[in-house]
Amino acid sequence: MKNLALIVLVFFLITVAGVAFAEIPNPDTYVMLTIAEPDTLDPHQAYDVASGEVIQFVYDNLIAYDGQSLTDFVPWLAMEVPSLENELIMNEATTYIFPLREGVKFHNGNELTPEDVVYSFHRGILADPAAGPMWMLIEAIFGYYSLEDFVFDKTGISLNEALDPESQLINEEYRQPLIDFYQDYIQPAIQADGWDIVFHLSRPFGPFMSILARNSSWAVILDKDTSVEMGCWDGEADGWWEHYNLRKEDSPLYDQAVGTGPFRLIEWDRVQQRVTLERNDDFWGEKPWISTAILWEIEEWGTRRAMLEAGDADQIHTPQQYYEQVTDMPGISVELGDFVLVDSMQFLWEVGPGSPYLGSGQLDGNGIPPDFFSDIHVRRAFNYALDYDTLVEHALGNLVTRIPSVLPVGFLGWSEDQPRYEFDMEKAAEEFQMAWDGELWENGFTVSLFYNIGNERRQTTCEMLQENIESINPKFRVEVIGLQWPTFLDAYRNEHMPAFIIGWQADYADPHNFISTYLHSAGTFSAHWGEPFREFARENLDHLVEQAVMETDPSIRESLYREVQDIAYETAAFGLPLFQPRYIFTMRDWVQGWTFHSMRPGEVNLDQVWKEEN
Amino acid sequence: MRMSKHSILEATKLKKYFPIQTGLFRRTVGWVRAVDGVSLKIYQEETFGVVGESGCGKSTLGMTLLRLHEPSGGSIVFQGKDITRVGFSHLKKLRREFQMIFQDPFSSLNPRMRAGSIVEEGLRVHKISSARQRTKITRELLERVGLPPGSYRRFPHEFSGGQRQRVGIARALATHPLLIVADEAVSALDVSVRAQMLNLMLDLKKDFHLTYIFVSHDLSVVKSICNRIMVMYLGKGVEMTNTTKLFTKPLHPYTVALISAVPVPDPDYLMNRVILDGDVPSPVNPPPACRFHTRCPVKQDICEQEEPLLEEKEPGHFVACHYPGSLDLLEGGIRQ
Amino acid sequence: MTSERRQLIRRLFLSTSGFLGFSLLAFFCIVALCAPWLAPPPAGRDPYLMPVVEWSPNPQPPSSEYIFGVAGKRNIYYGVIWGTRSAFRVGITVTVISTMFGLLVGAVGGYFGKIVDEVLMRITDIFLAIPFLVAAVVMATILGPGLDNVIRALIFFSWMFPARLIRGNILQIKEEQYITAARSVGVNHVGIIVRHVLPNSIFPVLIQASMRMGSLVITAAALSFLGIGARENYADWGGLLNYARNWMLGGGGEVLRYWYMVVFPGAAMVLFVLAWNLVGDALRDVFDPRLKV
Amino acid sequence: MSVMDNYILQVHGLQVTFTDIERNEIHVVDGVSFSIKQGETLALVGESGCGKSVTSLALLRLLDGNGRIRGGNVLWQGRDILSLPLREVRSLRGREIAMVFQEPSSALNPVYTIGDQITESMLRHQKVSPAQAKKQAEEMLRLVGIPEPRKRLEEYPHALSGGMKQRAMIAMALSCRPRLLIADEPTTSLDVTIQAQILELIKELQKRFHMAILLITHDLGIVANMADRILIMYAGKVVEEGNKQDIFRRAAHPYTRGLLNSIPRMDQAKGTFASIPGTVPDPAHFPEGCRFHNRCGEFTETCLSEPGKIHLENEHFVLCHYPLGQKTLGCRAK
Amino acid sequence: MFFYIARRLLFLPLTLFGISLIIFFMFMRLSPEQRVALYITSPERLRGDNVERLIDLHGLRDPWHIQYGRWMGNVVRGNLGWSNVGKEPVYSAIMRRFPYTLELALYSALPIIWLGTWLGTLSALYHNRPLDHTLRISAVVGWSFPDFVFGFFVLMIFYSILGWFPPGTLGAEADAVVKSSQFRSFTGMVTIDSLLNGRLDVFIDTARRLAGPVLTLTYVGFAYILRIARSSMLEVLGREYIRTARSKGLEEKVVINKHARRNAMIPVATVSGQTIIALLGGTVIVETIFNRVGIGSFMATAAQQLDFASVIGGSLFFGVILVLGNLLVDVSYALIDPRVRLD
Repeated sequence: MKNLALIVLVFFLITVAGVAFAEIPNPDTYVMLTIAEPDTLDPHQAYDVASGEVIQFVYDNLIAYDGQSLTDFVPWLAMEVPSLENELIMNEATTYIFPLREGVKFHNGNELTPEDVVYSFHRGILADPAAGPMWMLIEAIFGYYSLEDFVFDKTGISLNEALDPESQLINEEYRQPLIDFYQDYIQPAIQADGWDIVFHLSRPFGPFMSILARNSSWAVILDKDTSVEMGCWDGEADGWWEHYNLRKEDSPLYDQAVGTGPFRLIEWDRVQQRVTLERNDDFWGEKPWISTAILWEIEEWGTRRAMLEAGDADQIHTPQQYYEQVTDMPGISVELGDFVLVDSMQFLWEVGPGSPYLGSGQLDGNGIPPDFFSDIHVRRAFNYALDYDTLVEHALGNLVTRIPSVLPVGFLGWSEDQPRYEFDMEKAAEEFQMAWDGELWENGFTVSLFYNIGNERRQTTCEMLQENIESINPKFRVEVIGLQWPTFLDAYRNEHMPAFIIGWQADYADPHNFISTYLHSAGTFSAHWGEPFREFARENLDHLVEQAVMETDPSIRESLYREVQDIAYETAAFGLPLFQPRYIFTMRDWVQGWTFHSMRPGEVNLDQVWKEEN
Repeated sequence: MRMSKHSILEATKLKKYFPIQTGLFRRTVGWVRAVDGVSLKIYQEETFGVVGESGCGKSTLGMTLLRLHEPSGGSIVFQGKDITRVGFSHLKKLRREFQMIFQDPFSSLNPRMRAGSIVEEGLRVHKISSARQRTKITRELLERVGLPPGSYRRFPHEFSGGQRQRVGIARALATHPLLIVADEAVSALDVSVRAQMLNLMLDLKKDFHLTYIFVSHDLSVVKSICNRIMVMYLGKGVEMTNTTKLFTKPLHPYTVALISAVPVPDPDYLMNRVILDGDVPSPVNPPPACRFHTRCPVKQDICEQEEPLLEEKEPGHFVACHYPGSLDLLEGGIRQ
Repeated sequence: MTSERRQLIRRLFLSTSGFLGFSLLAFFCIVALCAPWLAPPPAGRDPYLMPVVEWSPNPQPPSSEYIFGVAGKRNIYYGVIWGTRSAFRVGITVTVISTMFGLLVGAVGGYFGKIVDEVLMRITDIFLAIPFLVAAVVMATILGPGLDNVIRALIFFSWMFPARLIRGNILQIKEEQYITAARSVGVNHVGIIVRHVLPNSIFPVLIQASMRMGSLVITAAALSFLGIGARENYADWGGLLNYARNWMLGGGGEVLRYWYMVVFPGAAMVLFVLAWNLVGDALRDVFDPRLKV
Repeated sequence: MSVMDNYILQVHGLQVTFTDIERNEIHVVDGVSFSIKQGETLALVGESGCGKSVTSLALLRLLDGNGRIRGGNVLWQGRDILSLPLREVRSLRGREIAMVFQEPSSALNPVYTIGDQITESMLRHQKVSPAQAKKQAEEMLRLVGIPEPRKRLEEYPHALSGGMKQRAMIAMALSCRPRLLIADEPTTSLDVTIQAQILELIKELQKRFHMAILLITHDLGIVANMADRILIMYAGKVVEEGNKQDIFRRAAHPYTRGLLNSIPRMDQAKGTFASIPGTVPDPAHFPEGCRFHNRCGEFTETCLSEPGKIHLENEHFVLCHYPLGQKTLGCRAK
Repeated sequence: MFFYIARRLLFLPLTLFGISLIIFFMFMRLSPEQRVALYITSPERLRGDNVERLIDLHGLRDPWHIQYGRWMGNVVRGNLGWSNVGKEPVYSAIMRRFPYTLELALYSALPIIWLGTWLGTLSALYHNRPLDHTLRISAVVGWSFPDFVFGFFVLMIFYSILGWFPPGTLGAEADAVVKSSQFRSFTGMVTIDSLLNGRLDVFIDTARRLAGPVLTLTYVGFAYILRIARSSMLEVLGREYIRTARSKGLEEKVVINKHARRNAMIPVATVSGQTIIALLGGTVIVETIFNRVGIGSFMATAAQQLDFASVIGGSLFFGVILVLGNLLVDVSYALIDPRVRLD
C-alpha cells in the first residue's frame, strides 16, 4: 500500500515537472488542427475538404489560380494556360491543349510523362465512384452527369446491372460493347500529342478551366506506373469496368499517395486522426519553407483552442459562433475570408407524400397543406419577414455576407444591385393577407422550418424568422426543428421538409455550379421542390441555364445569369437567399506568408507559410 | 388413548430426490436422496412423530407428504384418494385439508403483512365466507391461539417468538384442516415458551379434531406429545412404533444411540450413553446396504452387504435392522 | 403507522445524508412545481423551449435582467428552472418504467427458475454486454433527438439493472419459509410473487432506483453533451452545459470568464444528482439489513 | 466472601448496557456477580435475551460497538480485568481465558486454514516457532479427536462438518492451555449424537487440563450432565445460584421451578406441561421491581420492589421476595 | 471450475449473436436513406442518383435477412466489415484503439480501487463519526459529478491555467518516436512500452496526457468502491470470527488487517474487477473531452454517425471483453474465497 502511494507520488511529480516550452515550438513544423480527417486520399474518390486539403499539396494539377483570382489562371504542370488568344483553345472552344512541363519527378523518382496525364483523367472518368466528384469532368467533357448515363446512352448497357458485386461482368455479351465504348468515346476525348495534352469536349463548356485548376482533386496527375503497380486500373480497354465505382476502401490509392506536389505523404494515422506531410525537396517549383506539416483532427473546440493558446498548434479551425473567443487572444492573429459556400432557405412547392412534418396537412391553423409554398405570396411574405440587418450584424456578428440570390460574391452574374427583398413587416403582412385567397390570414398556419443540427448560423436564422412571422398574426405558428444529418438527409430525399436551410459549396468557381443546382428543373436541389416547381422551371428557367453554360462569351453568359436571377427574384422561386458565411482563420501570430484563396480546400497554404516571430 | 383406526394419510415407498447438476450442460450427475422410499400410515386424530438428526430427510418428508415438494417416486393417499400427481386446481382444494406449521417463527411469517392478513390468506384464497366474515373468523382465531387483542393489525416483528408461532398456528388452523404437519414447530422457542406452545397444540388438537405429523429433532418433545414415532436416518425410516415401545424397548441401534444421547435434566439420572462415532454421512452417497453401518456399534458383515427392510418385528413395531435389539438402551452395552 | 415505522422514518430524515438529500429534493420539487411563476414562459409557446432573449451568440454574464447570465441566446435562469422539470421527467419516467419492467423480468425469472430463468437471464446478459452509454447513444441517434427518445433509449438499456437485483433478492426470498407457507395454504404463483415476494424484495430496488435516478440524469445530460439528447434549446441542464462546453476553456487570459455558463446548470445538476444519491444512501443505511445493529 | 484463593475468577456487580438505534441505553446485564473455582464447571443458564452471553463477553471486554460496561469488576487472580490496560487484557485472552462459541461455522474465519487459526494464538502467546506451533496444533487436533489431523490443518473451515468445526474450535481455544474456558452454547447448533460427543470431549479435556469451565447454555439437560454449580439468569440478573442439587432438587426461585417444570422430559410420561405464562422479556423493556413478577404465580404487591439476594444454605442464593420452600423436588433417580 | 468456465464460454457465441441481433434490428429501424448518410457527408454529394447508387452499392435496400446474412457471412469469414468512422477495417480499428482505452482504464482503476478501499475501510473503522460522514459525503459528491463537467474543470485548471496536463494521447514528437522503427511495441500501451524502450521522454509525455483523464475518472468513480468497502468492512467487523480472533488475544491491528480486511476485500475485489470492465466501456466522455484516442470515443462517434459496421463490431468486442472479464472476476473470486466453488 505504501509503495503504491509512492508510485502515485512519483507519477505526479514527473507529470508536473515536465512543463516548459520554447518561444516558437518546432519552427519547422506546422500544426493545423482541423475538424475532419480525410475521407480518402484517392483523388478520384475524394470529395470533401479534408481530403482535398491533403491531395492539393501532394499532387499537382495542370493549371492553377492566379493569386486570389477566381477567373485567371497560371501554368502549373502545364507550361501554358490555354486561351483563345494563344490558340490552345480551338474548335469553338471544344478543344483544349495543355503543353506539359518536362523534367518533373514524382515523389518516388519516376519521371512525369504525358501518358501519366492521360491515364489520370481516363482512370478518373472510368472509375466514377458513387457520390464522387467525377461527374464534373464527365459533364464538362461529355455532357452527361455520370458514366452510367453515358454508357447507357451509347451502348444500352446499364453498368449497375451488368456488373456483379465483385465488379465482374454478369454476361460476356457486354464485354465487347464496353471495350468499344472506351475506345470510341473516352480514349479520343483525352489524348496526348507528344507533350501536349488534348481535351475534346462534346460541346463548349464555360467552367472547364475552373474544373481543372489546382485545388480540384479530381483533376490531379497520378503516376501511371506506380498506380498500376499498386493495383489500379492497368490502362487497358478490356476490363476497365472492374475498377468502376469501387467502394472507397477498395481503392489502392485509398491511403497512399505518390504525386509531384510540394509535399510527400508520410503517414495518414487513422487512429490519431492525423496526416503528416514532409517537404518534397525535389519539388519542381518553389519549395515550401516548412519541413513538416501536420493536419490533425481535433473535434473538441475547447481543446483546439487551448492547444493553440499553449502554442501546441499553429492554426486551428474556428467555428463562427466562437469568434469572440479568438478575437482578443494574445499571440493570435485572426483573418476573415469568404469561401464560396452559399446558405439559403429552400421552399418545397409541393411536399412529398407521407411527410410527418405538415401538422394537420390543411390550412386550418394547425398545419399546412403540402403545396403551401406554391403560393407566390407565401414565398414573398417569408422573404419580407427576415430581418437581414439584425441577423447579419447582431446575431451573426457580421460573419456572413448577404447575397441577393444564389451566386456567391464575385462570381460571374453576381451583382451588388441585383434586386432583393428587404425586411418589411408590413409588406410581409400584406403578402400573407393575399396568400391562399385570404384563407391563410383567416385560419393561420403552423409551419416547421428545418436545419441540420450543429449549424448555429442556420438555426439562428430560422429562429429569427420564427419570431418575426409569429409576431405578424397570432394565428401564425412557426416551429424550428433541428435534425441530425441522417434524418435530415432522409427527410430531404423524401421531400418531407416544407422549408429548410442548407448550403452549397462551390465545386468549381463558375456560376453554373450554383445556378444549375438551384434553378434548373433537374438541379441537385431544385429537382426536389415538387412537380409545380419543376414545371415552372421547365417553362421559365431551364433554357436560360442550358444556354448560359454553353456560351463562351462571358458577357452574354453574365446577362443570361442575371435574367435567371431576376425571374427567381420576381417569383421568390427557390425560397430565401441568405448569405455566404465568412471563415475565421485563426493562427499564431508567428505564422508568416499565409494567404487566402476562396477555392482552396482547407485553411492554409502549407507550401508558402513559415514561422517567425514578428 | 382412543384412536380411530381410519388412516387419513398413507405414503408408500415415497421418494424425494434433489438433482445435483453440474458439468457443461448442467446435467444431473447425482441425486440427494433426501427421502428414499419411506412408507407410513397415519391414523385419524393421532399425533405421529418423525425424528432424526439434521439431514435425515424428516422435513423433506413432511413437505413431500403435503405436496410442497413434488415426490420423485412412490405414492401418497390422502383420505383414500391418491394425491401423488393431482393437478394444481385439485391440489389447491386439498390445501384446505392439510396445513403446515413451520420451524422458524422469524422466517415463516411475511414481515410485510399484518398478522390478520397472514392468517386470513388461506380463507381469502379459498374464497371462504365474505370479507367481513373472514375478518371476524380471523380475529376469533387469533384470540383462540392466545394472542392479545389488537394482534390482527400488528406486524410479525411486533410479536415475540412465541407469539409469532401462535400466528403460524392460527394460519394453519384458518381453513379448518384435518391434518397438520408441524415441522420443528417449537425448536426455536425458549424453554418456558415451548411448553406453552405444546399445550396449545394439544388443546387445539382436541378442539379441532386434528391429526398431527410432528417433525422434530428433539426426542423429548416428540416423546411427550406423540402417539407413534418414526425414526429416520439418511432418508429412510429405521424404526416405527408407538411412543412407549420406542422409548422403553427400542430395537434399532440408532434409536438406542439417539435416545441415550439426549441429556436429561436431572443431576442424578444415570447416563449410559452410547456415543456414536463420526458424523452422519452425506445423503448424496449414502453408505450401501444398511445406511447406519458406518457408525453402528454392533455392525456385522451382513450389514455392509444387504439392506435391511422396515419390517414388523413385533406387532406394531417396525424396524429396519439385521440385528434388532442387539443394543440395550439401559445398559448401553451389547446384548448377547 | 406503527412506532417502529415512525422511528424508521425519523432515522431516515435525521441522518446527515437523509436530511440533506430530502431537503434538496424538496427544494427541487418546489422549483419544478413553481416553474411557471419563477420563470414565466412567453404566451402561446411550448414552455420547455427556451425562448431567444438575445440575438448575439456570445454569452453574457449575469445581470439584473438575466440573473444567471445568457448562454446560446437563452436565459440560463429560465433553462435551469424549467430544466428541473426535464430532469424529474427523465429520472422518474426512466426509473419507474425500467424498474417496473425489470421487476417483471427479474421476478418471473427468479421465481420460476430453471429454463425460464436461464432464458431471461441470458437475454439480460446480452443487454448488459453492450456498454450502456454506447447503447444509449446508438438508440438515441436512431430515434432522433428529443427528450422522449432519450427516455426511450435509457429505458431500453437500463431495465436489466433492477431485473438482476430483483432476481437475486427473489432467489434469496424464495428460500424463506413464509413462501412455502403461502404455497401451503394454496396461494398461486402470481399471488405469491405479488403479495409475498415483491413486497419483501422491493427495498433494495428502491434504493437502487434512487441511486439510478441520479446516474440516469447524468447519462441523459451526457447524451445532450454528445449532441443527441434533448432537442436543441429544450430546457434541459445537459443542453445548457453543452452550450458551455465550447466556452469553458475560452476567454483569453481569463480562464474563468464564462464561469456562469457552467456553474449554474452544473450546480443544479450536481445538486439534483446529489440529492438522489444522498436519499439512496440514507435509505440504504436505514434499510440495509446487513448493517442493522 | 469465602476463601479467596480457591477462586480464579470473581465477578462483582457487573453492569452492561447497550445503546439502541434511538440512542437509548438498555441495561442488558444488571449487577451480575459470581465466581469460579479452579477446575470446576459453572453453568450460566437462562433463556434468550437474559444477558448470559453478554456477561461472558464482558468478562474479556469483548463487547463490540455499542455495548458498554457500566460498572462492577472482574477479578482474575486478584487483578481487575475491567481496569487493566487493554494490552494486558489481550495477553490474558486465549492464554489464560479462552472461549468457544455457539456457531462454529461463523466463529471460524472462512479464509484461513484451520492450522493457521490454531497456530495463531500459540504464536501470539507462546515463544514457539511456526513449525513447532504447527506440530502442537496437529497434536491438539488429534487430542480433540479429529481424524487425519495433519491433513485437516491445511483445510479451510468449510470443508469440515459442524461437529468437526466445533472440535477444531475447542482445539483452538485450548491450544495455550487456558485455565478458564468460556463455552457459550457450545453444542446448540449440533445434532444430539454429535452434541453427546462434544460434551464428552469437553469433560475429558477439562480433567486432563484441570481447567475451569464457564458453561453458558439454555439446556438444563446439559447442565445436569456437566455443571458443578449453576447460575440461573433472568432478565439481566442472576436470580438463583447454587450447586447442582440445590437447583434441581431445591429450586427456590419461581422462575427456576417453572423452567424445570416446563421441560418435556425424556424420563417422564407425556401429558400437558407446566409452563410459565407470558413471554421472555425483551431487554429494552425489563419489568420494574422483581423482573419476573409479571409471569410469576406467587406475585404480590411486594414484588413491584426490587428483591434482595437471600442466602439459603451453603452456596445457594436466590433473588426473590418469596423464595419457595425447601421441599425437595421430585427425584426419580435411576 | 473447468466446467464453469467452459459453460460460460459456451454462452459467449450466444451472447454475441444476441448483441448482433439487437443492434441489427435497431439499425433496421432506419431507412436506407438514413443509413447511407454515412457516405453522403455533404449536400454536394446529393447530385443526381448518387444516393440511390450508394444504397445499391451497400445493399441497404435488401430485405433484412439478406442484409443480416451478408453481414454474418462476412463475420464467419473473419471480416467484421469496413469502419467508415475509423477509416479502416473494423477489426483493426478496434484493435489499434483498444490499448489506449485499456491503458486509461487500468491507470484509472488503480487509484479508484486504492483510494476507494482505503477510504472505505477508514470510514468503516470510524463508523458514524465525523470522519466517516465527511468521507461519505465527499464521495457522494464526486459520484454526483457528471464526468464531462469535472473533466472540463480539470482541463481548465491543469491545462489552461497550470499547463500541466495537455489533452490528447501523445504529442507529435513523442508520436514520431513511437512510430519510428527503433521503438519496439510490446503491449501497445505507450506508458509501458516507452519504459521498456528506455524512452523516459515519451513516458513523461504520455503520462502527462493520461493524468487529466485519470484524475477525472478517479474522482467520479472512487465513491462506489468506497461504499462497497465500507459496508463490507462494517459487515465483517460484526462477524463472529472477528470476536473469535479477539478472544484469542490478537492485537487489534492483526484483527483488522488480517481477519477483517481479507474477508471484507472479497466483495471489493469482485466490484473492482467489474469497475475495470465498466471503465473500459465508460471512457466515452473522458476520451472525447481530452481528445484521446480510444475505443470509447470511437464507438460514440460511430454511433452518432450510424456507422453500423463499427457499432456492431465494437459492441461485439465489448461483449467479449465483458464476458471474459466477468469470467476472470468469477474465477479470481473463487481463488480468493475458499468457500466459493464454481460449477
